[in-house]
Amino acid sequence: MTINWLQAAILGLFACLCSNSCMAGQAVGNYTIGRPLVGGLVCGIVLGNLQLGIACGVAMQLVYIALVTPGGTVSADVRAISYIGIPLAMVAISSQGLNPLGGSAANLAKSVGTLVGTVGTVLYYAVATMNLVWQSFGWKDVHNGKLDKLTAVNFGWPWVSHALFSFLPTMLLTYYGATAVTALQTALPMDGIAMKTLFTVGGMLPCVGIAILLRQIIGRVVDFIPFFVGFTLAASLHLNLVSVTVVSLMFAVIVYELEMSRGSKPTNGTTADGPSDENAEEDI
Amino acid sequence: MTINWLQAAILGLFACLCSNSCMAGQAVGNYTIGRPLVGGLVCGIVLGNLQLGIACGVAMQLVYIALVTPGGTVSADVRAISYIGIPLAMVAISSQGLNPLGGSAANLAKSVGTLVGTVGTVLYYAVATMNLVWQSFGWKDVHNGKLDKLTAVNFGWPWVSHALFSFLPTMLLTYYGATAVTALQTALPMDGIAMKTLFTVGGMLPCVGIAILLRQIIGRVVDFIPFFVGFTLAASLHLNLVSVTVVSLMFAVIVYELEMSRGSKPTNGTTADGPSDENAEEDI
Amino acid sequence: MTINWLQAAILGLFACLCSNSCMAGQAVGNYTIGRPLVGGLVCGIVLGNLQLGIACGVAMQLVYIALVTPGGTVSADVRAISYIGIPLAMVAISSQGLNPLGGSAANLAKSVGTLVGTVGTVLYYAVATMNLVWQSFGWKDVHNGKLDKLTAVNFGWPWVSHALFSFLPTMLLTYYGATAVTALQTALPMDGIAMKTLFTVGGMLPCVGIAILLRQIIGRVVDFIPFFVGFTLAASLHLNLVSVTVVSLMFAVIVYELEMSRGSKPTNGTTADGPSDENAEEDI
Amino acid sequence: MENTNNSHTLDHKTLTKSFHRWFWGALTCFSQEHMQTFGYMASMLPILRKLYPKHEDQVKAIKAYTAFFNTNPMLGTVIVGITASMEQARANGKEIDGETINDMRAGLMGPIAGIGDSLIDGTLIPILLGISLGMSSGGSPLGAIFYIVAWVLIAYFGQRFLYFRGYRFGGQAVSFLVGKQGAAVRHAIGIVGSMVVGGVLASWVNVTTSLKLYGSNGKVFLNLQDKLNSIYPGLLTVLITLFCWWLMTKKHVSAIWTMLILVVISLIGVLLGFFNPGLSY
Amino acid sequence: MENTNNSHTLDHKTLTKSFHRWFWGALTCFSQEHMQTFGYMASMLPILRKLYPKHEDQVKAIKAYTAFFNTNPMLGTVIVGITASMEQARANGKEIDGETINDMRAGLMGPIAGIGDSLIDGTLIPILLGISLGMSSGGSPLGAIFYIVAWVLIAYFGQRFLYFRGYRFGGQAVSFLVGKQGAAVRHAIGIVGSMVVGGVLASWVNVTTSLKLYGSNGKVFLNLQDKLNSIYPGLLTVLITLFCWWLMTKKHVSAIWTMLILVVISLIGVLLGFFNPGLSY
Amino acid sequence: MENTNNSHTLDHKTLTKSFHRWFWGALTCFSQEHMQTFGYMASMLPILRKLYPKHEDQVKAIKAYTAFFNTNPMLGTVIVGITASMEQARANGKEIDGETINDMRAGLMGPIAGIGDSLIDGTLIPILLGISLGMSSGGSPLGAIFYIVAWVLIAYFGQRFLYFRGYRFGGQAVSFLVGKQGAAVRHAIGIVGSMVVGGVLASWVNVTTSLKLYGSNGKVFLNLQDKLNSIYPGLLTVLITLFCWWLMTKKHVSAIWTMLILVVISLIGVLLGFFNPGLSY
Ligand SMILES: OC[C@H]1O[C@H](O)[C@@H](O)[C@@H](O)[C@@H]1O
Ligand SMILES: OC[C@H]1O[C@H](O)[C@@H](O)[C@@H](O)[C@@H]1O
Ligand SMILES: OC[C@H]1O[C@H](O)[C@@H](O)[C@@H](O)[C@@H]1O
Repeated sequence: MTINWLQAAILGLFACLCSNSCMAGQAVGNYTIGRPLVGGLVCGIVLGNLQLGIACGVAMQLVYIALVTPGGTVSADVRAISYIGIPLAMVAISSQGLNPLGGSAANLAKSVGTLVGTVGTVLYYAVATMNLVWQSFGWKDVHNGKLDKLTAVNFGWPWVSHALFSFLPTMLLTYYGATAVTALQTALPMDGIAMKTLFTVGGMLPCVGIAILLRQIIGRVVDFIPFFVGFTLAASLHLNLVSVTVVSLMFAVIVYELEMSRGSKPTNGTTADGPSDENAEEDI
Repeated sequence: MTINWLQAAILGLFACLCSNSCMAGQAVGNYTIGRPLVGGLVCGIVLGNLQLGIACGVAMQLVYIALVTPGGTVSADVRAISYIGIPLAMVAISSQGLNPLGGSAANLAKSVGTLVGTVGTVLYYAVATMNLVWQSFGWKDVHNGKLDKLTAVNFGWPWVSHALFSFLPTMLLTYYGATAVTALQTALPMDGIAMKTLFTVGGMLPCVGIAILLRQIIGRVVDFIPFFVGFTLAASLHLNLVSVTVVSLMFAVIVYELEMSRGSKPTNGTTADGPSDENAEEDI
Repeated sequence: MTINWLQAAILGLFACLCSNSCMAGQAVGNYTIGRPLVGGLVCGIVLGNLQLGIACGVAMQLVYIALVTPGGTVSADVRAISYIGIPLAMVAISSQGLNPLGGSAANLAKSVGTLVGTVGTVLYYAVATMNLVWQSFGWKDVHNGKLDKLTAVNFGWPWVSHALFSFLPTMLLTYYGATAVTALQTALPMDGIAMKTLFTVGGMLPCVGIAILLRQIIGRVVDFIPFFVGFTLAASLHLNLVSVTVVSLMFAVIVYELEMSRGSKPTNGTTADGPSDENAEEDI
Repeated sequence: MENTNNSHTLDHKTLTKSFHRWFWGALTCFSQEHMQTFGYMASMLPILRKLYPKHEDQVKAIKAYTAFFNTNPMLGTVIVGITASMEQARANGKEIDGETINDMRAGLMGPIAGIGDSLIDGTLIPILLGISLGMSSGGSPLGAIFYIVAWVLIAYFGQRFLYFRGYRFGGQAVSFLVGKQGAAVRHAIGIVGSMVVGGVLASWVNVTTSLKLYGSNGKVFLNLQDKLNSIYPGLLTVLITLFCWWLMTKKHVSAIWTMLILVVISLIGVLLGFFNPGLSY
Repeated sequence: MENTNNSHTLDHKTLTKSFHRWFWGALTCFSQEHMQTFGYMASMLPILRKLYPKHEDQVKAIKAYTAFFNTNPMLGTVIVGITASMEQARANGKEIDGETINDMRAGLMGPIAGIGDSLIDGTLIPILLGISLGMSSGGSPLGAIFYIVAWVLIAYFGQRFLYFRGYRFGGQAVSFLVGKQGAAVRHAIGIVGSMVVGGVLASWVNVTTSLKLYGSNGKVFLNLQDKLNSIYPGLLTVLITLFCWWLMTKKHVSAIWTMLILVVISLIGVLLGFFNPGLSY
Repeated sequence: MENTNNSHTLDHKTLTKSFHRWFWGALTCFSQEHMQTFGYMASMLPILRKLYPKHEDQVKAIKAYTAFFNTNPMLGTVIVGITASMEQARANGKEIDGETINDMRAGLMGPIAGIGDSLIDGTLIPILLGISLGMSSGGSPLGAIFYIVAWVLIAYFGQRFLYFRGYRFGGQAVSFLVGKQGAAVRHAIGIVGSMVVGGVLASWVNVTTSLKLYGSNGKVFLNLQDKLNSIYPGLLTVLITLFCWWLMTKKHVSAIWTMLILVVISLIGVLLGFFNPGLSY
């Protein structure tokens, strides 16, 4: 399998569309086009091997299933994973003649994905930083009352950031990457320290994502309890996520009712204000 | 296996005793004699093949495990299932020389049961409708002050309804049914559309029963949550019903305490009435 | 395997250190040295067969995993189980040439453990009773103001109780027990009524320990519910104890919040005392 | 009525007779129109005969029980017991009239029908049957016998207890259902009921699809049931149930029509190869 | 501004345009400094153009939206909708000024970011992806297609609903988040979020050790992973996660540095034979 | 006593000595009559010697500790710490007398015995042992060593923490057990305790029946244990436990007699073929 300039350019274009700050919007770009599962579909079509593309996408998606980016804190970049990682992994797997659905292929895909995903955060911050330039244009426009130009600031100029830091790197890396990947495979054998470390890190990366989320959720130490219960249900009882959600709803309702029954205390405290308040409460 | 007039008459008698409005009372008639599990025992004894009777009863009981009849809404009739369905299934199975404990026998039993169970609702409504006649006698008796006759209205006359719509159909259908069943089997082969549809419906019928129950239980959309939790516990974790009940009790106690702690708010609202009230509450 | 006087004496010494009222303190003596798991380690080292010792300890520990002794109520005595039971079981197993890790060895260990554990309660009560003598010394000392002697009463004299009822029995039973065990095995074959009964009782003994605990925990009948839920989680879902604990914490937090939200009612009742109280509550 | 006579008390024999009449006859003369009305009257007759020696008083008294009545016949026994004690109070000249009695009956029959149907038909019976079915697998009569004994004992003594509790405590017998704790108890019972009904559905009902797509190489390419299970085990079962619930609750389709709709769905499903019960002789 | 004119109403087309601008452009011109500020301004432009015919008024009005803004772009849509209605009120001379608008924006963006990130990124997306991954195992495009369709529909119509809800009800649209029920709803959502995040961690992340000690006879004498599983299944996974949480929350280490620390840990673990992903071609 | 002297403070060394005496000696001189009384006196001696230089004051002071005392020796450490601080206050002339001290001791020893026994013996130890047993299967000393280290560290530092917490905060140290939050905390702990005890019972105890009935063809016709499991896994285990509980709680049978009753039951069961532990050499 090789990648020609046209294919590389198409991949570069998709790279512009996704990531956290991207040209296709959050819902469609970041959450849809950017996710490795969808990236696998796209790369599979573009490179003409749907099954291999999907298989690589599934393998990589598994590692980044709960990617969170609160306040723009990005632990791995979806554009690099999906549109640099998947194509390169596909090339590597087919050049090695591996069974696309086998475990070795998935391992290879994951290690490539981990590598470019972490590296890709550079691209992410580069784009966001370059956007400061267009934003400075925007401030001037606001100051000068040229509101019509704001649309270009928000929707137009950022294409330049992406041309430089999404399109070009993706196109070049996927076009020239085939050789690089082969070289890499020789330089960094799968059973060598580097690859083992890389892949061990890859397996741990989602922990960072989850930890970022936990930072938002956990206030007091008791807040860990539902987290651990969910973990236990899935780890020890092998409940799937929909089932975990169902069980969690039971507790959610209880906690809601509990808070509501307590929430009335302040109101009780104001009973002196008059009986009308009280009656309102009794109606609930 | 054949069914003689005496056997058919005994089965007809049992048919009178069970169903929702029946001559042996709810507890003994409807919930005991009527249930296919018990029906299998009775039919097994009457027809002289206990094991086959029980096996058919178990197969059919599985389909109607949660039969509910709120407000006389009957989705399948136990008298027809147990005292027409089981005997006919027994005849069919033994005439085919099937292993009574095998899966094919159970399948056959279920399909016969589904067929007569649904058809049997006609018998049910016929009995209930004919009872209107005796009830009209009753109104007259009340009006004329002949209270002594009420006992006959409630316990005596309805035997006539059953003679017509439980005894006769059961006796005739089981006596002549053997031939009919054989004919049916030829006419409607197990792998034909009709039987496949019938059996698919049979598998879904309990959903109607459960849905009828849900209609009573579910007020707001959150009321679905415990239902789904119970479903999840049994479907995903394979908890049996006693275990599900144990877990549900935990939530029931919490919900009870929750309601009680909230239920006291109106009392709080009346604190102005005097301190005695309050003290009473503090004792709780 | 034989046990010489020195080994028997060392075992006797360890017997003094453990049990409920013991010379090495609760934490180290009763809960550490006394437990069969640790006893197996000690006996293994002393008798020179670590693996066999551990295997016996594990087998016996399984039976006494939740030994509780509220108010000095002892259903089985750890000193006898660990330092008489384990050595004798080791001798019996190796004299029979059984595989130390096999099921028969474990069975034999359990039955010896059960036997001496129950018998050992006599040793326990004997020690505690003899301590009354030293305590009577103590009362005199307190009365006479000789406070310095209290230390000897608490830490010194009880060694005499142990010399008589822990050291001697253990030393003698382990030294002479080898022959006894062989005799016992002939007299009470494993498939005889006596041994079967003994071992059946052994399997039930932990129930007594749990029941003693339940007596403390269970006030009203609803208090059984969390107990049953825990039982169900472990018995039906095979959750391990850490996982059960995690799940229980979820309920514990809910119950805590529930009580707290209710606990505030008495405070509400005192709202007349002044607004400051109230504000304090609202801050919570 | 003899308002002055204050000494009418119902003896145990009369009450037992009344209870037995309800136990055996609550639904014997059932119709869609009057439902359990005649069963109720029949079980009040011994009470009225005892309390009112004069025939005319009996006739006057029975009028209260001609009003429509329907509830869960098991739990509803407590209502019959309560009316026995109310009737006694009325006979003794207490300020109770037929209307009071009927208000109570009308107020209780609804909630007790709901609780009872879900607790008895939806929770208790499936649990008992589930246990018994396991014992009868392999054609053994053990399960059936166990079921008969267990249920008849529970039903007879349970209802008897309820009847006499109703008689002794009057309205207080059900205060836990309608009084201060009312909502709490009913809510708690509802939780148990709902969870067990969910468990019953999952344990005993299993709607599955047989749809499998085959790739060009003849290997299975899509096993729909497996996919559905990976989303949520038992998905189709629960969807069909919700669909029936939705039809009946939101679209006010009757149970019979709901079943006919299921027939149509099944037929289409069978024709499309979506459903296949895998039958064979 | 023309405080006297009371007849400015936003038509559906303008609102839709504003919504679409947010939907597509909330983060297109993102920077670490201003984050979603420009996306917000861009989506308010159609509103301001409609409400203020005079260019100078538009310029005055946009000033309110130059303040820093960042929230979860999905749930945050409701805030944009709310400002649309506030802006309309301001144009109609109601007592609303830029500061009121900004207070509201600043007050809501925090909680909605927290809830949204955990609900969308941490709960909904993993569930959807989890379902879809199952469908795509074996290289089938089915899962990917299912994911695209399901998510885009949810996202588009969900956000649209939120936008118009925000416009219609103004501040009341989020009263369930900040009003009386606020704490309760957020707490309840937090429970679901936490449990699902725990489930996600256990389902999809699996940090294991490969450490095995061999006895003299060459047999495995200690399989550490098995021992750890018998303590608590998934122990290492949860410990690594807690360690990351601790680093970031208690030691204020950044996400990037946390990852680098994981690299070091992995390297050491690999060298010690504690970690071995078992790779091979 | 020198009520005027206000400067008695206990130094860390004295407190540590007192703690160690409790840690090692709480139950060394145990009897059914006085239980932990002497252990308590022994651990208060260093405190009294320090606070009251005069021998006669020491003798007076120790009287407070001659009252009966018994509690869970682990959690109970906090009570010893509290009395240290109360004794110090008394020595400094605060309005505290022996009675106050004893009321506190008597009031706390009950709840702390209950909580402690269920939390330590019933919850913590079984969890630790359970983990360790897994590690020691196959005859490895690992589990035993792990247990020793883990437990001794928890016990020593845990009790030390409790002692000093008791000393520092006095009665407030346990305010969460007896104060406003008291019932709530105890109830919550009770839930954890009960559930874990249930889990312990199910995990480690397994009473089974060996009863099997054979049909005429020699095939097993009834495997009672299987039937019981299908009713409720672990049924016999839980029934025997409830039976013991009932005997001891409702019939006031002692533990020893309960065990003897179990012996009788076992013997009968063995003779009837209901129990058979399947022993063999
Ligand atoms: O945390 C709120 C918000 O912050 C940034 O705008 C981005 O990282 C979003 O993905 C995120 O939802
Ligand atoms: O719903 C209450 C009640 O209604 C009718 O009387 C019958 O269908 C009963 O089986 C049912 O319990
Ligand atoms: O029950 C409290 C306490 O009583 C006695 O002192 C001993 O049996 C202890 O093991 C126990 O903890």
